[in-house]
Amino acid sequence: MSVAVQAAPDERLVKPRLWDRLVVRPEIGSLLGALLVFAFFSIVTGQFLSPLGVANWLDDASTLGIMAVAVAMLMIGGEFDLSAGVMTASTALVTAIFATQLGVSVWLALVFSLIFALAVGALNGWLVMRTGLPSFIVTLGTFLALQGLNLGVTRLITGTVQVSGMRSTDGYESAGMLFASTINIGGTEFQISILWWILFAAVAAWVLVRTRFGNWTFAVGGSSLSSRAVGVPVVRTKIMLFMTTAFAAWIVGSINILRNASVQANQGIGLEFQYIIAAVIGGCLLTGGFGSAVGAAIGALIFGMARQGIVYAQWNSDWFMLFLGIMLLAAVLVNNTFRRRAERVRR
Amino acid sequence: MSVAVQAAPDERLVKPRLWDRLVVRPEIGSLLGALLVFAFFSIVTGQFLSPLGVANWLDDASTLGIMAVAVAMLMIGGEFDLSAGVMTASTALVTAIFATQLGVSVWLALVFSLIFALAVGALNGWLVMRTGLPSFIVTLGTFLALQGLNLGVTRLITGTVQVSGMRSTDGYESAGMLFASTINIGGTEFQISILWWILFAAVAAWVLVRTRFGNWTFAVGGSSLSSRAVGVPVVRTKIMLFMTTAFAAWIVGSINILRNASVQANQGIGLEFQYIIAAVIGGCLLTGGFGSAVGAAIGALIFGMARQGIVYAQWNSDWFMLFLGIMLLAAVLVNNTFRRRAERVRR
Amino acid sequence: ACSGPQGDQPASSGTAGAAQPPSGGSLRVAVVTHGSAGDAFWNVVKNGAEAAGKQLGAQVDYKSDGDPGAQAKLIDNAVAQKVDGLVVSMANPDALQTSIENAVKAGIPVVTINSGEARSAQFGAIAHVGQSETIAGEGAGQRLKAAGKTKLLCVIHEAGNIGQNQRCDGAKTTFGNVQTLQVDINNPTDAQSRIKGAVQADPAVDAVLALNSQVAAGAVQAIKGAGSKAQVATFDLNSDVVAAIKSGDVLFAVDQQQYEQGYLPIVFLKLYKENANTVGGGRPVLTGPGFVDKTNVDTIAPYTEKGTR
Amino acid sequence: MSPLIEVRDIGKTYGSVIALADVSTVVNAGEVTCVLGDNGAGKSTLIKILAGVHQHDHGSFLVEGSEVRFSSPREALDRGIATVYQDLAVVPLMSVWRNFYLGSEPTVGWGPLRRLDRRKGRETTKTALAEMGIDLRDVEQPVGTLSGGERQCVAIARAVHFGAKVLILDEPTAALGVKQAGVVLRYVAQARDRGLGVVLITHNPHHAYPVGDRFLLLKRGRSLGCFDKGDITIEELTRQMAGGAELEALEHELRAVEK
Amino acid sequence: MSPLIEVRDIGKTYGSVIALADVSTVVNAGEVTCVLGDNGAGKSTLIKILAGVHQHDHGSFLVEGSEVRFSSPREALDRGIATVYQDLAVVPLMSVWRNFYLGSEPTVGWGPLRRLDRRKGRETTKTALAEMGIDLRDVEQPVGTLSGGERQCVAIARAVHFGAKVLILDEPTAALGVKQAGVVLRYVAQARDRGLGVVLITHNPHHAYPVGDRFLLLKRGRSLGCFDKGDITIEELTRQMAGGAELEALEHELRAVEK
Ligand SMILES: Nc1ncnc2c1ncn2[C@@H]1O[C@H](COP(=O)(O)OP(=O)(O)OP(=O)(O)O)[C@@H](O)[C@H]1O
Ligand SMILES: Nc1ncnc2c1ncn2[C@@H]1O[C@H](COP(=O)(O)OP(=O)(O)OP(=O)(O)O)[C@@H](O)[C@H]1O
Ligand SMILES: [Mg+2]
Ligand SMILES: [Mg+2]
Repeated sequence: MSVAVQAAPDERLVKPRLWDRLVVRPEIGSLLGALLVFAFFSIVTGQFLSPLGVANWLDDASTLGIMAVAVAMLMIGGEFDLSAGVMTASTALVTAIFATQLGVSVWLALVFSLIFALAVGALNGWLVMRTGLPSFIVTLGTFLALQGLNLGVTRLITGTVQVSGMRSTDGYESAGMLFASTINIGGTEFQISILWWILFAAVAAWVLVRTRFGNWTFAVGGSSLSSRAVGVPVVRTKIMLFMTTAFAAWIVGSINILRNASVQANQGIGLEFQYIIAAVIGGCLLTGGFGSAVGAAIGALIFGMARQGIVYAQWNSDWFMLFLGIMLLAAVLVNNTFRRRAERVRR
Repeated sequence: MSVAVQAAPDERLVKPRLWDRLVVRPEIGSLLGALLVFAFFSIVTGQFLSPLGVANWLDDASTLGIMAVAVAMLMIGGEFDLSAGVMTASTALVTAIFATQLGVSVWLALVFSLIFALAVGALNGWLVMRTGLPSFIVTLGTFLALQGLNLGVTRLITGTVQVSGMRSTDGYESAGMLFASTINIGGTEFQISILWWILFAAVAAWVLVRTRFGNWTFAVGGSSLSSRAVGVPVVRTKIMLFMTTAFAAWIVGSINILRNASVQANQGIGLEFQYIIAAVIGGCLLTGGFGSAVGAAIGALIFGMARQGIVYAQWNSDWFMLFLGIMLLAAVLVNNTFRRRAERVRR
Repeated sequence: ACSGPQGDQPASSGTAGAAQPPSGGSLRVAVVTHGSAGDAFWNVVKNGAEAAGKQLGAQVDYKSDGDPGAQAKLIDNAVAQKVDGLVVSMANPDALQTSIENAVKAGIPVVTINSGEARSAQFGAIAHVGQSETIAGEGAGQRLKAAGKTKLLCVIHEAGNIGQNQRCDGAKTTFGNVQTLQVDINNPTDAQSRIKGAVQADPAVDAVLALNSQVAAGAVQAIKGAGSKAQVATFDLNSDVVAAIKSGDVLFAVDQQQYEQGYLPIVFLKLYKENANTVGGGRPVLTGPGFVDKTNVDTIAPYTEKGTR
Repeated sequence: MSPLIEVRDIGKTYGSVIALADVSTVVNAGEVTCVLGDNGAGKSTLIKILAGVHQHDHGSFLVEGSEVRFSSPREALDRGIATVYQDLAVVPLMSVWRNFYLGSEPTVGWGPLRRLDRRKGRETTKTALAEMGIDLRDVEQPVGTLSGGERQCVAIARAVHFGAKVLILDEPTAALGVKQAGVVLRYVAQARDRGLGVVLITHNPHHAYPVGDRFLLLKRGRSLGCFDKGDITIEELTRQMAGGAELEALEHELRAVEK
Repeated sequence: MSPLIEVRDIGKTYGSVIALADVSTVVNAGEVTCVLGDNGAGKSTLIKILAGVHQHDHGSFLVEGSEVRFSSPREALDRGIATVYQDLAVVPLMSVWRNFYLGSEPTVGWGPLRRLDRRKGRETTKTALAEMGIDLRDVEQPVGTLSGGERQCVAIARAVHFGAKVLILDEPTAALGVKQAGVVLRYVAQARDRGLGVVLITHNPHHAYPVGDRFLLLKRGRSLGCFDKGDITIEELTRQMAGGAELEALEHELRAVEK
């Protein structure tokens, strides 16, 4: 039977080209955008391509990228998480408060903050599914609440707006190896966060495309009613996605606290939109059901390269945002024609 | 023929109740939320209900409300405008720079900034329609670009990051009458911005529900492909909506500059999300095609009451955001059951 | 409808009950600043005001918003609450003019703090406590110049914040060769990377002026990472900066002693209310700038921990 | 007199997919042109070109003798071409009567006070649907809450109401009950008798044959020919629609079904 | 032996709309139960209750003799009830084979390395669709780019593939060509012969009568009765479906159409 199916080339197809196959991949646009930005800054600045320069913009892209990948997964699943930005500060604060104020070992503190993060993520997901409210509103609530808690609790415990003194805590060195060490490649120190970013993006890409959970993610984002009708566990899938985002926030929070050894209570505010932006640049649809983890990682890379490239180019920093805006628009316009193709099937 | 249609009550209907009719209106939820917040602060604080208190929170809600209504219209039309927040600063800056630095009369400066605003709005709309990119990305570009321009141009022209000295310009008094005067009602000064807010919301509500343009707005947001197929001028409608948002930003910018007599280059950043939030609280769907202008105005009212109410209640400002988050979630949860009803038909 | 008699004693019945001090006549003071929530500098101001409140039996209510319009609304709000005294930071005097004048008209004594000393008396404030950001910046510039530096990178962590711009501008007037860099305080990785990139791109930079202690910590690491010889100076303190000063990574920290900017106005308002005293005679009361460097860091370190320096 | 619509060797590709190639047909006033063919044969693609939703890549498309290339459905509507799309083109969240009038809203008043004539909108909608045998409880209810057939009727009633010269119907009877399907066929006949040109797509030869004057047969994007009613019998039509030679097998199967 | 599915006096309201009231029927193994009725009669509402998409407000619903109340379609699927919905329940942006297997994905590997068996997914999908006469160019193309009938076939092929005890089909032949409709009816007959219970909704009495064993007639949400095949002729069925007394007028109209 299946022999008959493997027919000769279909006469209804223009000859299949590699180009056409590539072009429907959601991340192709962002890849071209990234190449554009890369080429541009490699030419106009001297240090951008130096090992130190590369390490620098990779580092900047890495923490953004880890979050962008998680947020992209959530967005493919049809939801937003506005609390993702502050969560990176909240997890860092929980770790820091446990380690410096209550004197537990850093490792134990990390476990506590992980539990905290997963709980908040599950709460977000549960509230969204339970109340039927848009996740934009629900996570806005948790965003504001966490922001208040970060400041309130920090001031209550320390009297200042930051928690510092991690360096003298128990287990700082060993935990730091995992989250904040650097790797020497050819004389240049690369942050380990870059590895985390690559790892996270690779796992996410694999999960999205190759596993059942990934299939469900696309489905619940594409049409949650249809998915439910064919037996996809919609509630469980979405809650898991929220928890994934929280987990990513924990990784980033841990990287930040162990690297900087201190954390300020208002950290992370506003970053949630950078995550969403990186994901959208990477080819995710805001309406859900379409996108890619690799694309989001590349979106973060564009962001990081543009941000640092402008510094290397020594353009007047008053106009920083103007350059960034133009850079982003240019990068995104490159993939315009490609994106169009995918959009045609949107309803 | 039409006599036969006016049949006796349909046996397939449970007896029609006023309640059921009310409940499908998008703004009903936010109205209940507003009543809740109002009742809460009236009870826990003394000054919330005093004339001065009312004038205060109405004022806070008014500028937010004007923008929220415009953003809600845009959102019903299926698009976002992230540049709405900075636009309020940009228009104020244009007015201020023309009036204080180039010495033209305030009225003329206002005309220039209006032209500027409409041009940016049209550009946003044109780019979105032309490139087919999501408006989230395109207006993010203009958001960053305007942010950079605001800072760069201001520093270039004035050497500082603010433009001041409006009070000594030509026509300040008369223009101020229109945008920044106060109205004495029973001994309390109410800002004229409150009138603008009510007026703007009323006109928007009328346009949305009663006119052809309003019908098109709902249609392009609900399904832009279907609308196009039945002959709705999708491109024109969306560009007009972007221009409406820019126009609202001009009103708010004018109110701000004439009231404060100075403007800071980083003003307005981040407010775009407050507008979106107020619109969503007011019953707009993020996915477009559903919502109400009155709801958005009420959403802004909830925001204003909660924000100032917390100050009246003299709760510790460290926890401000926590209270605000809980307040918003509570207000939105009240309308949960009602919202559900409208959501059932979402696809 | 009553705007005549100063609403002193009858100040709304129910609310002030909580913190009633034994000494009778309670004082309710609203402190409205332009610092953003969670800003380290303004946190110390807040601690100062609250400490004074506790010691003097006054009820202090601290609120802040970086947007001048929103700050004006907070002042209006305080007027509506008929507080007994108002403390306002005036980064943007024009925008606050109407609101402050309304407060004065309503019979509320106003003390201005931090910046805006030139307009303070004009608006009817009874005193000004502060140290303009420009002067603080000038001091920092002078010191760096004295340390033999030739090119300075001034790191602004909130673009468009007028106070931070004044600091950098101040440094420019005394130092000369100053370049500014914008970073995002909420994103420490990005801030650090940008500083690193900036010193890499311009090896001539031999001094970095941070305007916040956390940015300073990031700057120290960035400079180490970039292998640059530049040295860091900063505004404000935290334990990391204290340690860095001890180890020589940070040259000095400008200390505006902003604790006093929170503390003193409460005292002044108390005196004004109970004894009709005013302070300064129309001139500002200056709180700084002080400098913390290797010589005095040990004395000051413990106070940093408490959040009062 | 030149035909209302004529297409010559028209073709359309979606990316690498050739959906339509070298198809020609005419639509005359007072005649019904039926487009028949298997699933995926390109029928909807053809009518989307006629309706201005897509543009053709090859060939030429003439309306009343002059070559056109509609850049939007609005232009087609303005030439009097009204369409019922297979996916209906309704906005689920909008009320029934607003969908009915979408794009051609009735207004009253003047200048800035020009507003929708809601009364007229509601009443006309209710009447038009009642005539099709759909007795709606409430024309204010969102189209998304209607049953599949009710939705289809809204789209058909709209096209019939606004169709001036040409009426295009893409599988209008697919979701309809026996009664409603009868009403739609009657509409088609009425429109034809009023002098409109009609393009009808259907999978039911028993619906197509009685009303059709010309039959365009498509298969895998290509034309199998365009027949006048006189040139083809209903049996031949059915045979062609089911794919010619394969009919034997199919008939066998269908017989098997009936045990 | 108790029937596979039995509903007794079942009812459902959407807000103030009574969509279904007092309907009873049974589905036995090896039998086809046809649900017939006008547009908006409540047919889809009934099958949505059977499939677990909605819950009933009145009456009782028994599966194999025990009363149930499915809180999600997953539960119905786990009891072997597979459904083709009228709106198809496909995810337009996902590829054909992923839609085919959605909710029941084949996996290989073990533990954290368990992953989709993409090869098997693609091949089975291609084969299943080819058997229905749909020869897809590419099972990786998004379902949203398929023609209406192709989409319908994906949904039907899926249900047939996963239906274990009961197969519910809501207007499966609506968008289908002659050939494909024949194949679907053959599937229905095959499923019945394999001992499955089938619920079939259609507007075409010529599709319903040959395969049906029992006919449930709905009108405006209420039951007009449930007839065994022996108790009703195809003419009577057609008359009932078209609304009884109104048939005279309709026949007249239909005749008028044919001129
Ligand atoms: N979500 C809903 N909200 C309100 N009313 C609804 C909803 N869904 C269906 N209805 C109404 O319930 C009635 C029955 O709908 P149903 O879809 O069951 O009809 P049907 O028999 O399947 O019709 P068709 O043959 O046209 O598919 C219809 O009149 C419809 O308007
Ligand atoms: N947007 C698109 N992108 C890619 N391919 C498409 C697109 N739209 C349609 N096609 C393909 O073009 C072919 C013709 O589609 P069309 O919708 O015209 O078929 P049809 O004859 O209307 O079929 P049906 O009877 O099932 O409605 C189909 O094989 C379909 O897969
Ligand atoms: Mg079709
Ligand atoms: Mg149905």
